[in-house]
Amino acid sequence: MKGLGEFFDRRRDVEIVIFAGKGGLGKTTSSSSLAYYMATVKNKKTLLFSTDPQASLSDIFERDFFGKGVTEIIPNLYVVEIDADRRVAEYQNEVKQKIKDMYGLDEVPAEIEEYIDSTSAEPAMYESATYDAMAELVAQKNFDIYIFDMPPFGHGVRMVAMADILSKWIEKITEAREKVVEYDEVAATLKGGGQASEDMVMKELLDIRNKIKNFTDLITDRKRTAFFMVLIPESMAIVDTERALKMFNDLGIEMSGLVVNQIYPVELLQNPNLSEFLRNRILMQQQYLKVIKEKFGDYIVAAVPMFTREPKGLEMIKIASEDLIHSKIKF
Amino acid sequence: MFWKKKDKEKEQEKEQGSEKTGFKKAAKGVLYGMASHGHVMSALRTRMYLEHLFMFITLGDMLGIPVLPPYYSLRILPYAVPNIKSWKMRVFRERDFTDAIF
Amino acid sequence: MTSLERLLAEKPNLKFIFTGGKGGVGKTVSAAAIAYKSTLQGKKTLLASLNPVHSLASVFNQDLTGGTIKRVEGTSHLYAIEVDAKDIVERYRENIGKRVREFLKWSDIPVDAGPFVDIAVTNPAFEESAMFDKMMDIMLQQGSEYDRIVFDTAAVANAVRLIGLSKIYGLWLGRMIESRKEALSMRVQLSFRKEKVMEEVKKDPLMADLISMNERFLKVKNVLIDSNITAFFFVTLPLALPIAVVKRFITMVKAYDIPVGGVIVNGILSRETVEASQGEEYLKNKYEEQIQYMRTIKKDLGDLVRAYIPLYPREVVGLEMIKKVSEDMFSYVPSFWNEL
Amino acid sequence: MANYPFIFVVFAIIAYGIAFRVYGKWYDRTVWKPDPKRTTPAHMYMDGVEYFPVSKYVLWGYQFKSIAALGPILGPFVALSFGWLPALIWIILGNFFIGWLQDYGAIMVSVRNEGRSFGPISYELTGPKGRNTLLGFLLFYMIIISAVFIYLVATFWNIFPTTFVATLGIFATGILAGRLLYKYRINVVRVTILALVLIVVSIFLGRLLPIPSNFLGNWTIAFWAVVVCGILFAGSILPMPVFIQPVNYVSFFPTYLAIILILIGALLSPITNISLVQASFKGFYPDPNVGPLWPILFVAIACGAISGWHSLVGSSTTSKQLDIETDAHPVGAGSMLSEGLLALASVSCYMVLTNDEMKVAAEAAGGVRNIGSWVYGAVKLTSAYFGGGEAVKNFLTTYFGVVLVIYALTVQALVTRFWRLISAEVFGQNILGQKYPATFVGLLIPWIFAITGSWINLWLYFGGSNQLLAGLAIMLITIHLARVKSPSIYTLIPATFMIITTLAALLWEIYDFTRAVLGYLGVEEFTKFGLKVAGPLAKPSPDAPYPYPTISVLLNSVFILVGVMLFLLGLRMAYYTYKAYFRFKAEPTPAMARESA
Repeated sequence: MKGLGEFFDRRRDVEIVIFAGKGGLGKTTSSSSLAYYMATVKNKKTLLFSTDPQASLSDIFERDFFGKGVTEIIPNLYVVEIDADRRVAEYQNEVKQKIKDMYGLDEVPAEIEEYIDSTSAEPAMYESATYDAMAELVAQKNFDIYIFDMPPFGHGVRMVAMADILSKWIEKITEAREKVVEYDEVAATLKGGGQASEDMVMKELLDIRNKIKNFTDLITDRKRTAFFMVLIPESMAIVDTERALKMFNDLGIEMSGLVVNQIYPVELLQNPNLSEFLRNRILMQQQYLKVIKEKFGDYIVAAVPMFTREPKGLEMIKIASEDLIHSKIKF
Repeated sequence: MFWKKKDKEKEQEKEQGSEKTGFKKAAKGVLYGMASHGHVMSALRTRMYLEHLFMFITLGDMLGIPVLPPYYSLRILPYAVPNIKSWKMRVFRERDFTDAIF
Repeated sequence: MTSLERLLAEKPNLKFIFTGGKGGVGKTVSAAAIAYKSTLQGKKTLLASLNPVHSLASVFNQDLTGGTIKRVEGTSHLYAIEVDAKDIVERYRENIGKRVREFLKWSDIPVDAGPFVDIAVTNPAFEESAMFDKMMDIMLQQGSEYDRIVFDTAAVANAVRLIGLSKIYGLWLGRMIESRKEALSMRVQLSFRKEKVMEEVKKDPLMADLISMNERFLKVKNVLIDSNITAFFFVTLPLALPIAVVKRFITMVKAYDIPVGGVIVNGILSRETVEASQGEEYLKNKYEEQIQYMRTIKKDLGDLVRAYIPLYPREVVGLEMIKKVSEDMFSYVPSFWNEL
Repeated sequence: MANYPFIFVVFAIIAYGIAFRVYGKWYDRTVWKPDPKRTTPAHMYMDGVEYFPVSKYVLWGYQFKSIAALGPILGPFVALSFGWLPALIWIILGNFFIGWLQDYGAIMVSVRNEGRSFGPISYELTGPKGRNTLLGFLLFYMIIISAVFIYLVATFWNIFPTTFVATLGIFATGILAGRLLYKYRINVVRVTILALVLIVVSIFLGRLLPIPSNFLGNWTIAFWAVVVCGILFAGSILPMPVFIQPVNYVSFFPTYLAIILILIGALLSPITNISLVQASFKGFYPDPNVGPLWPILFVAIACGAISGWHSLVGSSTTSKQLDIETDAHPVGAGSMLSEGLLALASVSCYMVLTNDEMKVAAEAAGGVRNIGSWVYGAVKLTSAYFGGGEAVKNFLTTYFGVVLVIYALTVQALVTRFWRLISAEVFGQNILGQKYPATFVGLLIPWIFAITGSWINLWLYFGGSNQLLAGLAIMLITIHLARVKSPSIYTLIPATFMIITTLAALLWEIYDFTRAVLGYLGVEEFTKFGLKVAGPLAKPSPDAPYPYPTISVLLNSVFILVGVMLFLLGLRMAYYTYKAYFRFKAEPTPAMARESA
């Protein structure tokens, strides 16, 4: 095991890093650590993006930037935590403003306004807004590397499923629109020349499609995207990881590597005074580490020890990143 | 045409502009009416149904049909605003088989 | 005795219990333990997982998959279900497909409408509201069958959405009903066969669906906000992030008028364990850190804390461990708690 | 001079001129009072798809194209039995007093009723039962039209051996043009020019590859009818833009050129010295197989004088696109009167043939009556001014032959599709209401009818139901007028005349089939009437027995049944219309109605 440092030395083309895993396994710590390393050691302009609506990044960096846009933490390290509710609200206002501008109205017709407002009641709006924010940021190409901290499993799978569905949706809808436009043109042709004027809806759709397509292409490109799963040496985590792995695979996303977190150093066992409690836990972990090795073998890129304290604040992240980048644990 | 007010205006202007050449216009009109009008209408009608389908899957919940419109439907909404009423009318008008002969 | 036990004793009618919290804090385990405890009190109990990715089967180490209610082996009357909303999604899909076909009755379009219908209904939101639908189903249908139903909701975001749906769903249904009403009145207005169309409109299956959904929803909502019947428990670890999440979560749930049952603190390292280890760095540091966080918990959540689950030397898997957790939840109080 | 087709045209122009300018203007002022300031549905409901204003020229062209089809061309041949004078009089007077009033009235009724088409209007004026009756009536009407057209096309392919390949060529051209226009969006003028070239090539190709008449003996027509059904099936199932529309488009050019050529031929007849050689009058009951002049003549000549189909066209699309109300008169009345002109030119095609020439035509048709005569007459009229060489005549024969085929096929493709839509309405979720089964049944029944070969009777059923529909349409117009308290007598009389005449004609046809069946079953006074069957069902020689007597008798019985159904449904609809008429007539003037008038 050589740690994530070695991985990124090998894979210099990677622009996007995604961390996924069940909750509470240290995804946020891992992504923060990697971002810190990329920004400070590798001197890459790094964006750390949390798609987890729990605002964990704010907690970990001990600074509130939830919903406050891209924030620079230290030189080269930027963090953003999307407040999806706010983003949906902004989006709705944009749409309203556009309607007002387009038709020179002072107010959006009540019926339309009501419709727009009520869309926030739709369950998928939230994820879509987050996804759109991700796609948008990547499309702007302001950073060298993007690190995404995915929400817990079910949610993470949904997030990726969303990407899949949204891109299918936009493909289909564009196709439907193409047919409409086609018949516009047919009617114009049949009328004897004259070109049908440009279809604004189509323009809008193509714009969306490009954005989504670029992003989907990027995150499914194995060269430019690294997809890590995080787990801990416990049976449930292993079962769930396997299950999630299958789901991600079904969605066309292949795992690049596995990060094993929260490992008690096996050396502790040599201490004759070790408490029964810890001994048991370490023995259990060792047992599951074996299983992990059997099941995932070459995928394992880093093994990170159990921290004696919850990693919080830049200092701790710096220390944690050492363990992630140069994995010292052997198993 | 749906979505396309400007087109229509242009057409009307064109028609008004050619008012002077009466006979030529009449002959052209008759020929167009005989040869192409039905054809063009059929294309427009096909377009209409395609558009119904399009609107249905993007803004179908406006008709009280629980198609949850994805996030991006809202981006299309501004363009649809002036036509929503006529769209609804067309969708809800009871059609008779005698409407569908041609 | 923990205050959880007192709470359950005070509220004999408490029928619906939900557990929520940040990912990995032990929601499923807590739910399972509460459910198990209920069976010991002679209550026929159903444990339902609403997770998009279920873990009941792995917690009990039994085959509980398949989306049907199964009895948990080794218990007298504990039943479990990993809820699957596929059939509801399928029904939505059929319903909408039918609408589209009806609506394109006279048309000759040069495309196959099928894939478009698929896309229109392939929306993650469908699955989410379908899951909510299923939850309502369980509450309404199994409510009379079981004395208690414990729902294991998904990680915090999902749970908020799911519970939040009670409000969102209501708004959404309200709007749908409004739109449908308008649509139907337009149909009547634009028809030439008024009587016939009026008849059809009266029998509109979509409207009937929406109305029955709304009725169901209102019933469920009334139950959901009744603190004698429903309680929502939050599980946390003595760590900064989960605590922050629980605090945020409580505010949200309160906004939806859902009664908060209390907080369960999981993964507590007992003073006794630390003392027995003769000052091992790991445990010592962890313990010190934990005391800090427990202080925060006591200060911020105080009376809301209803139960404590110790950190076990091994993972909680299998019925035996659940039994153990269940016992601890209703008896264990860390010795340092009162000193904080 | 009096003996040339020329006089037909001149007569028509004068008579129709008066109808349009004098009677029409007066009628307009008295009854409809069109107001250019009143908002038409085209403006009120403008959506750019169904409702949008179109110039009267375009609309005239569209309306004319939609109504002028096979009816005015083929109908008059039955009239041959009575001589040309009755036909001439009926086409002129019928159109003068009845025909255009219906077309114009249908558009106006629809315009004044929010652009609704006849289904909803019948519902509003005669109630749900009225509309349902109309629906049932149309269902049978469609079967009959289909049988007629399928039979015609099959027969034309058989009579004119060079037309089959030419037809295929033109259809292929249509589909190709459709691809070029729809898929590649090539300029319509270029595509049209290419299509015209390919059509000419198709006709030559048809001449190169003739398919011999009767190559399958008695089964030839049945075989060709299957081929026709195959094409129609495809036409009805495939999306309109793929098949029907582009084929219709390219077909327009040869078919309308044919009309122009015949009109020129008729006008030039004094110069080319082609005269009317058929008798002007042959008697009131010259042929027991055809029937008496009244009511038969009035249903035999369908579209030239009056046709129910037109009211469907006018109320379905034209009324939704009328720019101003005053356009309705030139569009509705104008196109109907023009069609009368076309019918008369067509009649002259039959009348210029000598009996010998008729015989040739009849023999080519395998002994069937003079169905192919029109082509021979058209060739005679036109080749006269084209130089008249054999090569020209041969080319023109294929040309006019294929024009007939295309007319029939393109209209029938629409009819088959329409049948499918009506089936969906009538049978709903039932299997018969579904796309493929409905189309299949809608072709199978007509196919069976078609191959029995009782062509005259089929045509008269068609004419009968078509004219009956016209009568009912005029009744609907009359009811509307009564409701809004406008003078209704000018349509009530023609409507009554048409309804009585057509019901009588249907009765005659029922009687005709009944006596055939009774005769076969041995009722003595009818034994001289043979069963009305042809092709494989016909007697191989006059003395031989019928090869499939049971089937033949059964089919004739089915024809009786169809006739009875048409009669009963027509009668029922007539009952509802008169009931509604008298109800509205008796009502005191309602304020609302006065306003909407």
